[in-house]
Amino acid sequence: MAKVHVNTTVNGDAVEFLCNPGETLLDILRNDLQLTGTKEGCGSGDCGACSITVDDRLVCSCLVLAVEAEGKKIGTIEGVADKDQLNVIQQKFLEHAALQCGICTPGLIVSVQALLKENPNPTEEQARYYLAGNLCRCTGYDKIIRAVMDAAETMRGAA
Amino acid sequence: MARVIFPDEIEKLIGENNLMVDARVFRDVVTELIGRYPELKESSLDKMAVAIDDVIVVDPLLEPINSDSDIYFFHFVTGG
Amino acid sequence: MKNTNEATDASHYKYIGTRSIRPDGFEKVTGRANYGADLSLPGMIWGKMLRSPHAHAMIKSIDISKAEALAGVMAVVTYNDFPSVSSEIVATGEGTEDLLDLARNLMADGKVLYHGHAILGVAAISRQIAEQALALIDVEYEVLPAVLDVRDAMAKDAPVLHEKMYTEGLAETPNTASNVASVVELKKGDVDAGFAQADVIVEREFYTPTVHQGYIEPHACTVRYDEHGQSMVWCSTQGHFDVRATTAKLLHMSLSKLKVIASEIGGGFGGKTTVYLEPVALLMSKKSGRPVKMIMDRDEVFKASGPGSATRNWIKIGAKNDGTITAMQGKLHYEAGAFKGSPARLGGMTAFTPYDVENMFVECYDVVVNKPKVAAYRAPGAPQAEYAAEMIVSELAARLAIDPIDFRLQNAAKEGTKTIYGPKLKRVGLVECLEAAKNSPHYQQALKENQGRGVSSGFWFNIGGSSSVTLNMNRDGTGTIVEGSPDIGGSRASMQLMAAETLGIAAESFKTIVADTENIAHNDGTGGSRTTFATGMAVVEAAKDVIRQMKERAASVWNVNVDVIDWVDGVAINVGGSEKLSAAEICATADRTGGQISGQGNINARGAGPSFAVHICDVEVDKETGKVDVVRYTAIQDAGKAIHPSYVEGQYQGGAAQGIGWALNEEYVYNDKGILQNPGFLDYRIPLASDLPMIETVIVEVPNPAHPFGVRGVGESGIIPPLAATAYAVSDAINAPITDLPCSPPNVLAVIQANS
Amino acid sequence: MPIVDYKAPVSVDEAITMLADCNTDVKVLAGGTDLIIQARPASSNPLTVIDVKYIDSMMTASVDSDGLTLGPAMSCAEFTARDDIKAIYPGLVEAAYLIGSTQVQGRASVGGNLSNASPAADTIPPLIANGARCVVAGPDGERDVAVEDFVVGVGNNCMLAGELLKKIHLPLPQARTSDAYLRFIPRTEMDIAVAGAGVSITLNSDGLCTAARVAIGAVAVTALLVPAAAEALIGTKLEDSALQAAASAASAASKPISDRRGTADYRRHVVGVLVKRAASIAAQRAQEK
Repeated sequence: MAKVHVNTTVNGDAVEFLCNPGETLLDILRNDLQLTGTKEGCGSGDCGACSITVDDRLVCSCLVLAVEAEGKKIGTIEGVADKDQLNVIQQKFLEHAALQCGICTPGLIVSVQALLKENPNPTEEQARYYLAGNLCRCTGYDKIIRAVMDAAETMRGAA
Repeated sequence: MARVIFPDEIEKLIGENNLMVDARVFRDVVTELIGRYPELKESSLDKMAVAIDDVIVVDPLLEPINSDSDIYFFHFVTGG
Repeated sequence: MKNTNEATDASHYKYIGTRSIRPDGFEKVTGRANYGADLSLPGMIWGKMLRSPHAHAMIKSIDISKAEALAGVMAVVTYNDFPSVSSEIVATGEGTEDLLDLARNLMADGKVLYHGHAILGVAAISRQIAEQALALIDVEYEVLPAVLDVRDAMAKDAPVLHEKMYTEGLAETPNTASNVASVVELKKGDVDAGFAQADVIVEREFYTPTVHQGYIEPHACTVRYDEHGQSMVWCSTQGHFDVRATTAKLLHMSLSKLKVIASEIGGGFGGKTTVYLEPVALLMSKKSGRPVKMIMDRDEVFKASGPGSATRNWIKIGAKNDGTITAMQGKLHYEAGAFKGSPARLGGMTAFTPYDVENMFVECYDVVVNKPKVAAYRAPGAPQAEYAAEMIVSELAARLAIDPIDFRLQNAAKEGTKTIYGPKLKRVGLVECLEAAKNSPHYQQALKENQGRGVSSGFWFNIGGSSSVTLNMNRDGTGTIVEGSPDIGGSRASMQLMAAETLGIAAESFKTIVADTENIAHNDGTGGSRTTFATGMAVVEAAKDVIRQMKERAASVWNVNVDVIDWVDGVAINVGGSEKLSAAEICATADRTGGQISGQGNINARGAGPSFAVHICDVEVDKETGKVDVVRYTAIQDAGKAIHPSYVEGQYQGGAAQGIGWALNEEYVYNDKGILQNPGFLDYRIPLASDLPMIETVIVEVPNPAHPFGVRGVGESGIIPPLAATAYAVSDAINAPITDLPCSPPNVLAVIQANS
Repeated sequence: MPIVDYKAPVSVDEAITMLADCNTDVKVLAGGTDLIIQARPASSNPLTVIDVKYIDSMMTASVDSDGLTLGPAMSCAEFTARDDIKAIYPGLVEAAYLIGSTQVQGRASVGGNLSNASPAADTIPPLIANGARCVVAGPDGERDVAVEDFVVGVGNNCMLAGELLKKIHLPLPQARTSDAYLRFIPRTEMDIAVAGAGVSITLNSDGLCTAARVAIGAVAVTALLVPAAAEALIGTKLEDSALQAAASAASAASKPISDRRGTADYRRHVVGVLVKRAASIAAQRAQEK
């Protein structure tokens, strides 16, 4: 089986890789590009730990073929902070203790970033439904939602 | 004399649910018990939790025992 | 023994009780933190397990020839590759376990005992080739009837899982094998006499299904076997010293030849206290000469890690008309899964502990069935038994027309209450929690149509155990706290705060690291809510050791007796003079005064931190569909002293959410052949962000006399009350008794229809 | 991995040629949220996937006097953001919104949901209720199939080897007509429907129901159009008795199974409840038009 050569952009960097036609983008990100911030929790799109953006659209990278990345713009957790400067969402997650074990955190932060881009002023209910695909087993979501609402407010204030 | 109180599984083995022993430290208690009931040597006595005067101690040896101490053996408690 | 650790006055704390940013936070919000699946090594290959498609079967033959012939396959290992294993009780993260059972759970020995039971391991140059190789292995089975419930397992002619297992704890030694591993009785007073005094008696049998911890990170490890030097295991675990002990024992290695590194851990809740992959991965590494990585797929996690026991528990409670409970009795049946060792007895020890009642009696049955061997799950054994007990307590209060909180207050356990397992409780905070519940805005709020309310208490022990901490001071007066308790929920921050408080040095001056098995002495695992309690105590010891050394150094600099040195806010003061030396100054010159400064705290923590919780749950039921929505929820719990209040609240909220999931929708669904029907997050339905309201919390602080700062373990009690609080709320809303969990829509609708 | 080849045509004709020329099993890849999981087992046959997302007509939607013409591979996220479509077919848009998480919405499509032909597919009942038709293109030209005939069994549609779902077309509803879709799941999100009901209602100026279509999902091997339920509504003002009669007709028409998501009895009961509630919502919307 011939490998496919793919040219893409990851967090603003031009990247090329070889993949099997059936390999998922998640596997390539983690195993070939060493971007292990994107986590695998289920492999079936049910947990959201592998959330990334493809051309600014939020997706589960376990449900995207790596070959589909050709010519696209990929965004992962590694691209959220500006060097060592945390993004407001990341900062609010820390301030609100919105993570315990932290395995769902990268996927959640990528999702929250997508949420606030689409809807800078979500209601609590809108935030909860938008994030329903990001499972967290530690927090009961309370502090996550507080962090999201606070981040939204701060970002609106800064805008 | 300190009083030693056993759980059900030890009671079934030795036919007693409590005993009086003379002991200064916990090691004396175990020595005394196994001396009186050699079958306890094969039991899980050393895998059990112990409460000495209501303070729970896991895997004690040199804990001091008072003349009026109550010593409970009970199932080792773990957690998740 | 007199306890010298008197709790200090909380108002004097400078660092403890603040909501500092966790020291490992930056890595975790940027994706830089490395979890179980995140380590790759040069030359590494990938391992996968072949798993049984049957629930109960004899393995007639295994043909691995086609798999071995597949290009890229590097090693195949089976049970026979273990060095000789004999029956021996070993301490694992879950307490004790028979080594033989552990080995047979890692890879089946001639017989598979549940759907998903591992049979052999294959390692290949890619995950895909390893999976292809598994598809090429032919196993011939003789399928046996499956036993899937305690009732079936205890039936007269039930198929027996283990031909050599005889029930322990019977008055007469049995001569036939049984699926009942043991029967244990716990008693206090005389229940018959107690029931004779009762005016009202309620009894029911309750069912709780098999549930999973549901951690989002699957089990994973990367290992390298090195015959001559140092073998290495990197894995996601709650207790890397336990992984080392168990793995070394199974593979006949000395502890010094095996290094286990705890990766960051993506949730555990008790489920990562034992081994499923590591010894097999090491065998494959040995055989192939390559590092081996293994990651469970999500379906493997559900099928073949250690879920929480399904139970059938009968409870009977009697009370007088004035509200005094006179007797409490229970008969508890816990599924252990394929090998003995359910937490039935812990159920018995906890079921009635929130109550100061003279007469109690519980029988606990540990029963094997053709399901995966259960593991610890957050307060293992307690939620199931306390669920049943609390449902009856609430029903009894309703029958007596007494407010359910008043009824609980009237009978509440307190300091001096003798427990069913023996010792008396020390100072505990149940009464304070119940009072806080009664006074909460939530409890004052009126219910609307189709809504119901439930209240429940919960108790867990929180035992200490072995913890070792080294506090290395740097030349600039900052320090590294070296601990060996994997940080599963923010405990590095708590360690930092306790060190800061003890030393009087700012919390940011300390970095907390979780060291591997070579860099710190033994630590029991992160479990039993022991970390902040016991490892925290070790941090305090290590910090005190540093203070002692600092004072000595200051004394030697000033050429005075150490007795005249005081330590205040991180500064040594000569009481007799005016000299002061800060920690930074002492550290900077430490080489001149005797070498670098490093404190040690290696302890076996005495005592326990019993924590009681009281939860209030309001639900709304759609009576046409049976669907339940939680509309308001409050979790109240005694933390003793909240070192980091945010992470304490987080434990309460997380426990509540897991318990709500257990009450409403979570369950393993097996077909009649014992094949698991829902091994994934799609159909094993854990709560989503959109399923829950905000979870209000009240931190009650009744200091624990056994801890220097009054800490009680807070991780576990919070999962206990949600089951009965939620289920009773449903019962209240539909005006019909609920006995079986989950309160899923079909189950609730069936109760509504049966009672209309 | 069983997916051994990936092709990305830019026109329907090119896609049809590729489908015909393939020497392995072949599947059309739209969002892939079902396909990538289904193709994963190591034991499955080698598979070629044809990614149709580079074909413009597969990815766009237009509304005109004829109704809605929908590119089958357009993502649900894009579809549900279209206010012009939502104004006319709110029930269908709701159904598309219910498929999976936000992440899945970013990939999944109405055409994929339809072609995958799950009995529990959310968009199929409202497509049927709206009288939607499929345009299927193949080497021998095009054919036009009603949605209720497109799906033929669990995971099976009527397309032959080499055929492609090229378009989905919904007629423009009559005046005072609207639709609704409701599904029942145990949680609030992320579940597969235990039962679903899509209802389209037309009212006259007196509020009398003059036309109705009722389709139910997850209660038989395929979604079912239930004329008896519609007849129970037509000629009424959707009083409780009429709604109850429609519910009973839907329950009677259902042929559910028991599985991990619900028992047959439960599904039979709940599908009736959903028909009742969806009909009320659709009528309310029709009234407001």
